[in-house]
Amino acid sequence: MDSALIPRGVKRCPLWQFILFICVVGAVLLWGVYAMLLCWIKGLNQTNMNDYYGFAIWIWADLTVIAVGGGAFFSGLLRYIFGKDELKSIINYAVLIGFICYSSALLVLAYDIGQPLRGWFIFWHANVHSMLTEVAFCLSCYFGVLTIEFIPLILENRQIDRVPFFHHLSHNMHEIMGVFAATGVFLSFFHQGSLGGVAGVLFGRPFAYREGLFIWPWTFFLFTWSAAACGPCFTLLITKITEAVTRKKLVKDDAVELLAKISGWMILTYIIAKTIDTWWWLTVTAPSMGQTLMDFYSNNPLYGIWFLILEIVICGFVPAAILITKKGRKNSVALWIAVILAVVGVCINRWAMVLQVMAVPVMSFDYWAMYFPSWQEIATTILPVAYGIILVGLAHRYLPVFPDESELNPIETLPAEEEEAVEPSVDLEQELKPAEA
Amino acid sequence: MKIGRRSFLSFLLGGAAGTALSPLPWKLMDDSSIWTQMWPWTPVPEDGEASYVNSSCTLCPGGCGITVRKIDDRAVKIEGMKGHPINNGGLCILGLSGLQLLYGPTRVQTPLKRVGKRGQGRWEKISWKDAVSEVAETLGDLREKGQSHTVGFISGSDRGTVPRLFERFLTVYGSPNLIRTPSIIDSYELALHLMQGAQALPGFDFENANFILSFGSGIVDGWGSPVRMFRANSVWRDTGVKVIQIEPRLSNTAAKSDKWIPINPGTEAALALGIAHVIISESLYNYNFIDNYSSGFGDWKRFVLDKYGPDSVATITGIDSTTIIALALSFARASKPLAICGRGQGTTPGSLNECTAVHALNALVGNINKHGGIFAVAEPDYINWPEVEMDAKAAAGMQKDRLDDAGSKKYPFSRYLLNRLPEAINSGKKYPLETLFVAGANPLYTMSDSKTVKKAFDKVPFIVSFSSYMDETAYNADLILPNHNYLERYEDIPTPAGMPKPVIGLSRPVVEPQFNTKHTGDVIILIAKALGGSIGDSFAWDSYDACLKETLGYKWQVMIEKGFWSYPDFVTQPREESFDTVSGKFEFARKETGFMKQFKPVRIEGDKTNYPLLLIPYDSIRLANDVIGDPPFVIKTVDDTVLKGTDVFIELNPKTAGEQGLSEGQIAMLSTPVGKTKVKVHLYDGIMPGIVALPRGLGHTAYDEYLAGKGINFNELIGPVEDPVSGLDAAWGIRVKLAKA
Amino acid sequence: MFPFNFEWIWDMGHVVFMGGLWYALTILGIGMTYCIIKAAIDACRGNDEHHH
Amino acid sequence: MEDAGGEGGATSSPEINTKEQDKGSAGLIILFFIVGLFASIILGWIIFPKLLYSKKKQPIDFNHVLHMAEVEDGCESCHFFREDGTYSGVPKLDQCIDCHEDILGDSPDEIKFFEEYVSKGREVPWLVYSRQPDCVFFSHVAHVKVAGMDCVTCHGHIGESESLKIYEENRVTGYSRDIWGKSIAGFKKNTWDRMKMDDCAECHRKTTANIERTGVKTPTKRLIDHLVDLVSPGTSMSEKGSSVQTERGACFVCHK
Amino acid sequence: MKHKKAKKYGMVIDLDKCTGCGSCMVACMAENNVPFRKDESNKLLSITWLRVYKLTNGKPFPNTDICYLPRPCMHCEGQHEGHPPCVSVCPAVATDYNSETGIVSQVYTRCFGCRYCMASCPYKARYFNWWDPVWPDGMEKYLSPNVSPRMRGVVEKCSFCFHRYQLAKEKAFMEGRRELKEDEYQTACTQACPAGAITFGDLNNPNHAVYRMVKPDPKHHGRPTNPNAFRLLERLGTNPKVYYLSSREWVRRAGDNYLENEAKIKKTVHQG
Repeated sequence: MDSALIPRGVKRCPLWQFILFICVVGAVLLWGVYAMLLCWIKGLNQTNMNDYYGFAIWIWADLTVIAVGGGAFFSGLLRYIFGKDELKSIINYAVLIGFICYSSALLVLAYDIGQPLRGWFIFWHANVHSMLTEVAFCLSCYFGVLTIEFIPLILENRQIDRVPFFHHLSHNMHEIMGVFAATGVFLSFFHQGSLGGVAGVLFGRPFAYREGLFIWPWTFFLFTWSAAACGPCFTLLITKITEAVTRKKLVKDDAVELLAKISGWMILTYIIAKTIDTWWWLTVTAPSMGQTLMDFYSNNPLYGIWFLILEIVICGFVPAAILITKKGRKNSVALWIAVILAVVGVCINRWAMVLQVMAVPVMSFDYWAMYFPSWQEIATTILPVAYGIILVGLAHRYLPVFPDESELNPIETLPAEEEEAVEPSVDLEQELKPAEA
Repeated sequence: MKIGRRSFLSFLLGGAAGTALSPLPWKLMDDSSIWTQMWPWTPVPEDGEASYVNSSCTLCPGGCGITVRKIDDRAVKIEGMKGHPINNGGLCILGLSGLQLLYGPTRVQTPLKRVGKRGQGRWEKISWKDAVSEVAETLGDLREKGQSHTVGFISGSDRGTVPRLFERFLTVYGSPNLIRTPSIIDSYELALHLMQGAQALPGFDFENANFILSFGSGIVDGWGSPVRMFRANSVWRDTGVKVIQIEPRLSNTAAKSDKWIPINPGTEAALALGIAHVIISESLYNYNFIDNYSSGFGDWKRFVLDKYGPDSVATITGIDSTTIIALALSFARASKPLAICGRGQGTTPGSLNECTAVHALNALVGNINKHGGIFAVAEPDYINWPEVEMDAKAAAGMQKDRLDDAGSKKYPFSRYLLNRLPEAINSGKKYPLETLFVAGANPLYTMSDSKTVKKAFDKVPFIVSFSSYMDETAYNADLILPNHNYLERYEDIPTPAGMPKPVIGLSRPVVEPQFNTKHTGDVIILIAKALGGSIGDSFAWDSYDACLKETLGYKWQVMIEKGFWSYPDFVTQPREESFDTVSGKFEFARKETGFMKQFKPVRIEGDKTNYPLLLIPYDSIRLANDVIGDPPFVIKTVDDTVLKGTDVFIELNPKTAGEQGLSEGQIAMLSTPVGKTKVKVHLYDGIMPGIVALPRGLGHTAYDEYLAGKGINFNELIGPVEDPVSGLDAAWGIRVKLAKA
Repeated sequence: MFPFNFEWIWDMGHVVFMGGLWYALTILGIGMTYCIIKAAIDACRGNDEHHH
Repeated sequence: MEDAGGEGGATSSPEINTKEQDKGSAGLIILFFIVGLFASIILGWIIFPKLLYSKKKQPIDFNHVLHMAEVEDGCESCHFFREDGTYSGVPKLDQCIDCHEDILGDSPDEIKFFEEYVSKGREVPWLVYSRQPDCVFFSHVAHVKVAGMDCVTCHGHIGESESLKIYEENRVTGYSRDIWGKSIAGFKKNTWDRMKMDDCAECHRKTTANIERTGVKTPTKRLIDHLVDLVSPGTSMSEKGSSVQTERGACFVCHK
Repeated sequence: MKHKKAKKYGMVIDLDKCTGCGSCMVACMAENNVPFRKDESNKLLSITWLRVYKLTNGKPFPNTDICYLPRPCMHCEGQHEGHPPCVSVCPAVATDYNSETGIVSQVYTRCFGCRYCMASCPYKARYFNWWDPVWPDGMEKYLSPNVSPRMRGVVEKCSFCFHRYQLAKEKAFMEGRRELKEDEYQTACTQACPAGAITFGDLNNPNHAVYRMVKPDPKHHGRPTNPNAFRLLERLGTNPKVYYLSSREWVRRAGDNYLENEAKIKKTVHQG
């Protein structure tokens, strides 16, 4: 039915299936929306946050999606600035994922604040000394960049593309995409970093505090680095999942290969830096404030020393080791494990830098604060995921997200598969020839 | 069609562009944020002219001076009165939150008559006229039937004009049953009566004493006049006065003291006598006083020497003998030592033997009626009203002996024995109680063994409450005649407990009465007038205010200006004249009391086998446990190791908890011979093993949603234990058992 | 955010931070305007020689 | 299916003439764009302000000129300072009663004032044009007594008015239009045309007398300030204010 | 107008005198229109600008000892004048440091509730309005017009009763004075404390009691030179303006974090 909108030369599931799928995910989305409205109308008392736990799962989700969304700017950097053309095959998807991540991040921020109607104060009354201000500005600007990078893809929809203006617009945008990408990289570097700064500058919180360079604590650079390192892994992970779901090969191996290899080295370097940072913090910074390793990792149900080991060794060195070796990259199981570990690793890092910071007591007579999110918090945190899945679904169905898909999966018309989904798309092809030419 | 679609699209684009260029979105964005800054449902306090009114706080007998800040006609803040002899600027947590009582939801806003069953909380609003006439009729009928003596009156105090009006009323009406709510003051009055023959209040010269030996008195937990005690404590810190605190639990007072000596609960008297033993045997006592101003010392000396040697006392109290001796020596050697008693806030009288033993200690070192010692402070008699004309009925009524047996052959020395009233009513041996008035008291909450008390009250056909607030007693009354709140009325506040010099405070209206309430003094006058005859004649005043003004005479003006009246020319009478006993001396052991009977310890309820542990209450200044319950602000300050949600915590030594298999935060079933309840466990090293401590002041069933239903009322778990001599409630705790729940 | 905002101070922090920000925004702005205008012109000229 | 057919029909319509169509439609498209543009501009600039503010009449009219003639020391005769330095603002009823214990003259407002308020002892619910939101702490004494400012500077020539103007209330925020100012664009001719934070700031910036300054001024700084003043007048801080964040007057000076 | 020496208002709390009675907490709530709810037993949701902590020496019976420690906002001076942990992190300049009085302000109508300042405060002195403030019918009558009630969704904290400073100033101006006397500006908790344990004044003024009590060392951001005086978490370099006095070593030690077997309290100023 909607075949006219579906890209040429690719096969898509029948519409009813697609609609069914959208409905299922949509239901989850609505649940999240309901929770979101509760938080807006009734206030943040709907959450399990408290005066000790002012930052909680939302901020974590925020930092995380931005970290994993880092894949967009990094692959953008490689593709448009370093001219790695192999990535052509995956760059669109990277951008799409980035777009989803960043729009989600902005949404989360919108319900995380106590006075949403005053949200714009952060821009208008900006305090440039606050890391959060830097985050807000760069975040929203870079979201603009992603939108710009995403638009051409939309314009390439078969129907839209037929409008000359849009056709040319997308063409022109492709032409100067390098400039946009460069700007994006610039902005990303700062907001990824400032997200790290958010925790690093808290000199009242020995667990989070780090020395640094000029106004930037080391976490500033570590965050950018880790985003650049693990972001691509997330892109790969999502690609792999999409391939699994659609039961098709969508991206050329050399693209995956390259991305995996690069992020492998990034992760390795990152995790080494992280280790050094941790070591310095535990032997110099914290002791100068009268605290030691076990003050941060004991007498509480959750945050054991295992938390640190999991982050650095299992989710740091292990994936790095896999990805930098050709064997590891070639072995699809190993690759799966590696990207998953890498993504988990960055998630844990963000968790530690936000939630554990809140949990650790500073005053000697204070106590550990434990917290478990309320269903409203969980629902609103799942909301972006549902939204993302829907957007991916739509994009994949109607936009040429994977330029090499048709090449990788040539449509052989077997009588068994003579179905309406294919039928029209075939004869439409004939009709549309002139326009294509 | 395509054109239409595209054109429409561009129309929208144009619209968007134009809107962006107009103030609409930007102004709305700004205004919406301003709207959040002035949400109509967030109150905006009206500004106006600021003024200050001096008055006195009557929420407890402390008698602090307060200065109330007003904006136009609203009271916005209560502060301590600077330069006031008692509190000089400081104020306690309860006094500071008084405005929440004034404007709070617990106020009874108009006379209420019960409809439906008692305690059902269904009321009908009635006019003051009807209310007064209803009371007058009931009283009239009883009086006609010659049952005037079946009218009882429970009052929070028997001093000052208002309580004196009650007394006067009952006298002319013809009932002996005016009962004051009990406290440590009863025991002290009795001790002073027996040993010094004085009808007086104890006055402690804390500011000038230099060694304080406290037998469990919560000096900074609300004992006596709380703010005065806080100030005294700070003075001691500055001047290095030694404070020794003797009690089984590390209370705030113990923590502030120089030495905390844990003791087996209920053995304080023994320790006092043990100390006396050492002082005597070391002959460190004050010869001058003992030889010239005391009698019966010989007998007492023998009694102490052969019964209370350090070692035997050590076994009783659990304090090793060396400590006892050291304590005795330092006490005796101090130039101005002072021993005090009355556990916690002194809300229960305790057994007479403690009081006498401790008082004997003070006598031993000769600091009776002496600088830095303890004084017998006689009530300043500024209330001189014309004698009442009692008619036959009144006289007949007054002849009947009291329901509580105070002053009877059995308890000749006691004046009021409220703790005996429930039993008297329930047994019905004497005569029934037909009508009960309650003013300035909340017996249904404050009396121990709540179940029995409730049972007794149910037997009383007609209960009238004068409470300003919907407290437990008011809630179970038949008629509520709400008094003005303390910030809406005039009232004289006689010398607060423990003050060495008499002071009269004046409580005055700070704001107009907020509701349709009436001053209880006025109500009494109205009822009297309604009854007419000799009763009416005895209440010639047109109003209470008139009565008070007339009573205070020339003092009135000064009190209006300063807020209080202190006797500048007051001199403590020389010791020789101050003993009004038969011998004219201080009597260590008086025959009438059955020789040494007053030193015999009292056993408490429960047997060791079924109830292995001891339950004791503890008082906190953050938990008002008398007439007034905690206002929202005060309950807000209660720690989460005392109250969590609606669960109250018991304090338990980790060792004991271990034996009982209980851990922090665990729910346990606590049961005593009197009652049982669920509690949470809080492990506290600062409490003796084998002891369970539970806070007083929780477990209200009335008042507002901020207080009601939180924790449990200690009085539901303990019953009164009669002191053999005084008949007062001597219970200091009760045996208890814990079980996992 | 702008020099006329109450919070604005002419100091390094503001000049550098806001400078960088406005710089980025300008690039994006110019870039997009260029694309749109050029697209409009191309559309009118109706030349679609290029392929992608 | 048929829907698809429709689609197909639409999409598959011969491609040849699309260009002409585009050309023909182009003009129309631009026209529509302009229409939309102007419609919304008119809506935003003319209709919206009318909708935003509700107009309210004062309970009774008041003639300042008349009263000014009666009193000795101008505004402060009625709008006086209390002993504790606080400002009394709009007079309370009993203040008026000092003179108006019975009807003076026969103006309908006077009669209404007497019958509605004086005799009933009810306060007049004046609508205060210059009432600031609750979060604002404004010290009249600091401005009038210390800085010696003139009422007119902020309140305009209300003292010379013979009757009270209509009170306009912002329907969203619920406060007087005089705070934002008559001009929806926020332009102002006179110092009293607007009473927003920026207006306080503007004046405070001009007069250094208001806050004790800290920090010394170097020649280079002076130069920079000068340049800055050329670029955007009034935004430079000639000297640092007590606020560490803004280098202006600290927030608590005006906020509570 | 003549250049005037900046003030540095601070507080000294004598823990030997403090009895933990809670008067300061209530005086503060009453003075500052702090709301309350049906159940305030969850202290992580309970707004108490000034909270009294109960410290214990952790020793078993009978050597147990407890001490109460009232904790208002510390109004930190920060590692360098005017940079407390919370101020620079606020993205919208809703909280600020006043270099004239040394007071850290919080503007509720500017705050949009991101709670970053709460995360930055090691003393947990900042509180969030999770709920709309609601007073039972009629009780809003006692609200003070000098402190504006906070709306839901913003952060609030102790202001050293700054409105009292404002009112005192107005009175002084009316009397033609510019300077305030020591007793003209006192916080509500100071005034109410029945034990007289709290002292408030200008730490820059040698004539003020607070100065005499702690002898602040200007070379080290006012670190106390009185051996019995200490500040909470001295080592973080937050440089609070609230000082504590205690004659008990264990209490002083509880005021900061120390490494095991770090015998004597050595005061290291943390370099940021």
